[in-house]
Amino acid sequence: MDLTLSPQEQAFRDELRAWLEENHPGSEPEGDEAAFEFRKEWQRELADARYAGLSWPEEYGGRGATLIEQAIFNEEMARAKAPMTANVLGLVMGGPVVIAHGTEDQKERYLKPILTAEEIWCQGFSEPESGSDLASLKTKAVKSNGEWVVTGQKVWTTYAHEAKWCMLVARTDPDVPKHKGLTYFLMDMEQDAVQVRPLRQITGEAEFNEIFMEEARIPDENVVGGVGNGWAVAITTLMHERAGLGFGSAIALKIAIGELMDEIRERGLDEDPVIRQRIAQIYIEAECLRLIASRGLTQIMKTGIPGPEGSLVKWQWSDANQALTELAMDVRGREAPLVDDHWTYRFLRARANSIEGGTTEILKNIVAERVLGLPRLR
Amino acid sequence: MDLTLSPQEQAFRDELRAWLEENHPGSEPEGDEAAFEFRKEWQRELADARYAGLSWPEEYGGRGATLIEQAIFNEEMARAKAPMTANVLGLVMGGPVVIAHGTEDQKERYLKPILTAEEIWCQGFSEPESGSDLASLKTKAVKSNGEWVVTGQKVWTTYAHEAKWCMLVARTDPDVPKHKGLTYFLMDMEQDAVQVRPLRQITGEAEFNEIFMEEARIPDENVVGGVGNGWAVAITTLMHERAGLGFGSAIALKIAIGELMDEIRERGLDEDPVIRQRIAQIYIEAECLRLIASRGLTQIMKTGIPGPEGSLVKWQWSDANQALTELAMDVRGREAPLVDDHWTYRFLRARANSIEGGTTEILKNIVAERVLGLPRLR
Amino acid sequence: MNFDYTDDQRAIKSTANEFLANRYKMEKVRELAEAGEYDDALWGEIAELGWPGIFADEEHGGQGLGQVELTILMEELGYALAPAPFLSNAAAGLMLAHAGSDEQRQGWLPGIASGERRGTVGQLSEGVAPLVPDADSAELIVLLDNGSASVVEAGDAQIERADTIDSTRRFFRVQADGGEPLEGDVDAAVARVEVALAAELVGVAQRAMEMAVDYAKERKQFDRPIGAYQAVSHRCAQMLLEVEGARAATLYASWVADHEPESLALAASMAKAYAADAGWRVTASSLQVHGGIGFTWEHDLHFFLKRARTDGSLFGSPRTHRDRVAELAGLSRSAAAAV
Amino acid sequence: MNFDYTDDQRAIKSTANEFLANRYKMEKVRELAEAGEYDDALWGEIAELGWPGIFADEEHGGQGLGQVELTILMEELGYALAPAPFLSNAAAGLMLAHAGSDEQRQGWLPGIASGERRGTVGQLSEGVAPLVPDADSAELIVLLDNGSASVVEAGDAQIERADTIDSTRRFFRVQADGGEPLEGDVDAAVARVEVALAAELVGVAQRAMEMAVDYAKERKQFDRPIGAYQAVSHRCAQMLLEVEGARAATLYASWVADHEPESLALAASMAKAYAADAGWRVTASSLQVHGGIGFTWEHDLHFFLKRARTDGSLFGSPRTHRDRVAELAGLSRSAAAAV
Repeated sequence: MDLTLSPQEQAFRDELRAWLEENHPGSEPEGDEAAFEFRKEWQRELADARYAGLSWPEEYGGRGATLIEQAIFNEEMARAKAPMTANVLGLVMGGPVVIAHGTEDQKERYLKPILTAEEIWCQGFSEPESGSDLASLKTKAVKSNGEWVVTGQKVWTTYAHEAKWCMLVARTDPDVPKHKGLTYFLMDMEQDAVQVRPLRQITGEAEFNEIFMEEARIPDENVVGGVGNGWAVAITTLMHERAGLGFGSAIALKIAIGELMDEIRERGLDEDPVIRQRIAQIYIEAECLRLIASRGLTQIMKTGIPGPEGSLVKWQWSDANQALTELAMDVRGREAPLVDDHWTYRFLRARANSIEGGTTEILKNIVAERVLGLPRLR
Repeated sequence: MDLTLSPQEQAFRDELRAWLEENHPGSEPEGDEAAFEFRKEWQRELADARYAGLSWPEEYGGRGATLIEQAIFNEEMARAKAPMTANVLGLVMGGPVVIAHGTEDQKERYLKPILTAEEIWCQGFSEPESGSDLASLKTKAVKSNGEWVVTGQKVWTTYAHEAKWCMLVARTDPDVPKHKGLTYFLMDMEQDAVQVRPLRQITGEAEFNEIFMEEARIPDENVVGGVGNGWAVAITTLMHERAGLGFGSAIALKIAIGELMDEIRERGLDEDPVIRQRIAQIYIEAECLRLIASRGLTQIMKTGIPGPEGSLVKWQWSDANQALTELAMDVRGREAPLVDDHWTYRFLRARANSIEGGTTEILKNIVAERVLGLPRLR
Repeated sequence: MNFDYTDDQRAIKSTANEFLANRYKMEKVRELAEAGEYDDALWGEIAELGWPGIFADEEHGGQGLGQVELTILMEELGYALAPAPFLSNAAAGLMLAHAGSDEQRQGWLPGIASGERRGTVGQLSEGVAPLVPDADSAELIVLLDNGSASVVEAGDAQIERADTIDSTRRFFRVQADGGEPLEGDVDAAVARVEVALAAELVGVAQRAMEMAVDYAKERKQFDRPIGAYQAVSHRCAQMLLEVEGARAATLYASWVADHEPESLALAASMAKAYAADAGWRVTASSLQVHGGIGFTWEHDLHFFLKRARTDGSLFGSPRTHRDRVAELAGLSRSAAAAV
Repeated sequence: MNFDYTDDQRAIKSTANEFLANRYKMEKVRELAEAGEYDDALWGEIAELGWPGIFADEEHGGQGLGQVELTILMEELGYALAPAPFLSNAAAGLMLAHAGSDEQRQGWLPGIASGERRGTVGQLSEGVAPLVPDADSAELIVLLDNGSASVVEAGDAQIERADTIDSTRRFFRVQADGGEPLEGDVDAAVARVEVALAAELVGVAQRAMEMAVDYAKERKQFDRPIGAYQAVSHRCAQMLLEVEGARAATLYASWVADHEPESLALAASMAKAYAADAGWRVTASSLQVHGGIGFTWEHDLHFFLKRARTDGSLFGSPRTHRDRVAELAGLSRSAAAAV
């Protein structure tokens, strides 16, 4: 057991810090369009320094970074309050999927523009009728004259309005049990048969979109991983997403706790015993989830397989972040309902934490069944 | 809506208070045997004043009291810290079952000695393998030469070692679905084929017993409600039990809260904001459950049918009592683990609250299915 | 003892329920909320029904009924989430009726009871009342300041729109000097306002629970309605427990206000503390049952959730009320009841 | 970075697990608990394995290993619920090793490390230490008093048996005057004791969780294993969350004690607070999964539950530790950290 960074890890961090100090682009401009351009520009800079697609093999423009190095990267970015990249889903999911399951032609075609944010990617998995029950999705793809014709609806798609490519899972064979018969496609968003509608959330923002497909076309060469293997391809993508996100979310949570502590001090509530108990408990939970995520990284690096830690971390994170934003409202006291530029948004936004990316109920099922070996209900 | 007592109810309470002031027997003597004799004597006095079997019709020695009067009775007894009666199960369940389902001969034979505590009753429903799933019980009764021969095991039986009669539910027909094929018997405990073994609890006390039956005999005339109707007879008994207990438990909880407040004051913790929050929350919950129970009584008096309130009250009571005893331990601070004569017992005993008389899980099922109309899983 | 509505009370409830379901359909509520407006014509109808004066004496133009009847209306208004200046006006009415002098009552109550010259109430923090409902359309504003209260005419106050998360109610920031003090028992009057708010929270929670239960019966995942899973069904059962507890505590406090005012302070704090927690927890829990769809603006649930959270912090947070319960139940006053 | 045991640490863990499973079978634990005794012969074996001195320098007769290795043993001892004077002796050893003078270390540590002249630690409240484990068989007693500590020889103290709910550990009430002060960093040494206790709690919780999971797989109701119901399976998942959190926090604090002592105070309080809550909640939750049978004396679970509750209140309640976390994480000291 050694919780210090190895010399290589240390070197990686020092180099990154130095680079960040030089290259931090400051804060995002106002306005969605301007902010997105800003993120694209930032991603190009990262890509030039080979900090975009960090985990990708060097031959595809990455660094082949270890999970620990990725965690260090996320931590440093969070600490420096660096902007997001424009093409998050392409970097975290699209690229790795193409690298793992794609043909040589696909790698040649898609990887570079992901890195440079020339082509933005989005993800078309969820549908209105299939939330937790992903395998029940209904969007249909039928082969006709060497191309696929897709009809259906997707939901909870971020960046769809900016995206060139959609990682689409659709049903290609309705006659086999539901996990089978799915295929993973790369769909060109730039066609009239694909319509994007922003989906407004309870915060008032439209972070997500719905996608409507009415006989959209996908050439056969855009199948990833073979017809009928969509479930397996999608699942490995999701597992990578979860392993990568856990650590970063712990850091973001710790930063938010620090901000709330400032707020508590400013309001002169730092000696309030009830507030102290609540913030301390959240602080401890954030620390526990950071540590569980760290242990998980060690495990994956040893075994190659993401363990159950991902589920525990996601679940604990959503509980802790909801508790934190509720405490923030209580700290604001009588003024809590007044819309401010900070806590009311976070407070409302946090309600989705226990739903997005796997509901807490599903995560508990996973822990019970796959880790504890309890019998499945269904 | 009128939450004051009616003139009759007021008169009932005043009379009872006056009687209690005259006749309160003081506190129980030390030692199980002596305490039980004391409770018998106390019950005889209550019976003479027609305060035992309060709800029973006048013709059987009761008062035909309304539910409100019963609630008043329970409240006054709790406030006066009057002793328990010796034959609780006979009064609350045995008598009402015989009155509702028994033959004239049975009423003649059994009711009087229940009231006077001459014959103590116990209840043989639960079995080791059938806890929440009561209908799955395995104790067998086979008819042979005009009497029933019973073999099996019962558990969680209070007063079994003192009891003359056991309200026994046994399987008389193994070939029909599990709710059917059960019969309700009155079994004489005074036979060698019935063995009673005390069941020690985590508190160290043996409040309950196991009963082992090895070809015990029950004459046919001791069937209550007809062969094969055991489930229906048992269920009505249980519903009466719950409706009656809810209100009393609320009062007992309020008394315990008062005692903990004394403890808090004595330890100088009455200005501690965290403790105040916790005790206030429990106080409010206790009040809510008292009010829900009161509303339930009004409902039953109007419709004749116990509503879902019983389940809500039992569930909330167990949560609140567990929270109360946990708070008591925290109030005792460093000394909490030291065995005292009061709070450590209650603290451990409270762990059973969410199990005994319907687990919280089963109560939530009942509420979800029968009140909210949600689909059953099974 | 009879813990149930009288026939008259039942009639008030069903009339209110029907009227509101009819006039404030969710599309209407949404339309008003998104515009940040009320509907004057509907207010006229409400006034015609006599609701604004339900609790006021007949001599002041009211119906001469009590807090229980007000609670019945408030619960239905919360259930319908009706955007209307009812609560604010009723709060002002309760303050005047129970803490005003004869003259103040005579001067102001009739206008409030008829709904024609409305009032509102705000709580001052360091000279400013940050969250006063409906101050722009009120003629008088009662400002509470640590146990005392004074009436200000709206024309004498600075009033600025204040955006809250609850767009179904119009809030304002109010600043005013002077005003005419209320000489009566201000705390007792405020307790009645707390009970009215608790009643609204009960209605909001009831509706959010019903939405969750309906959705749980209908939405299928893994080939079963999600309500068949205990993770969902037990969550719904918990909602019922909290809704029923809040309702029982609120009804009790209402009855106490009418018949046993010496117990009102404790009963009101219990009701407000429990109903505020229940309102927030039930609406948040209902959102979880709904999953992603419950997080969309398109779905109605969020309006209830935001109302619940906002109501919860008006006129004393749950923490403040619990601390008061501790005090009234027998523990001395806390030094550090800060939030 | 590598958040996993070394091969040596893994070997310590599996040896401890096997030895304890073999020597402290539950029948044995129960027999000792019911008699309120320990087994001297088994203590002899433990001493031979070198466990009592695992964390002590080799020059004082120890193995020269660290807090991480002590944590591994403590977790296994908790898992086995072994009735033995290990924790008390280790606590005294940690106090001497980290807050004693050279002379005090030389005088006392070898006896503690060999297990032949044992020690224990108690916390004074108004001149009396109400709950000192194993004081009757210790030769020295370290008494803590608000940040200072002194060593008393057992012969100079009044020692009286004190019955706690945890019959697997022998507690005593100790009163003593004077004693020899420890001059070093008492708080840092106490933090190490807290971490050892947290580790024991992790083991206790782990075992209670395993018992619940096993029972949930086997017990049937309504024709299904109860573990197929989410009311039970999600409860078990919650246990895992808490056990893993407690374990991660405790391992981290142990590593910090060995390698980054400046962060120890915060890490130890986090570990103790979280592990104490987890210990109690997991054991209580396991009892609920077991239903009636879990409430019987015959079942082993209650011994774990009582140990968890007792450990939780030794060396600082969760509340005290959370308050300390608030302070160390950046909020100033609380005036009213009473309980």
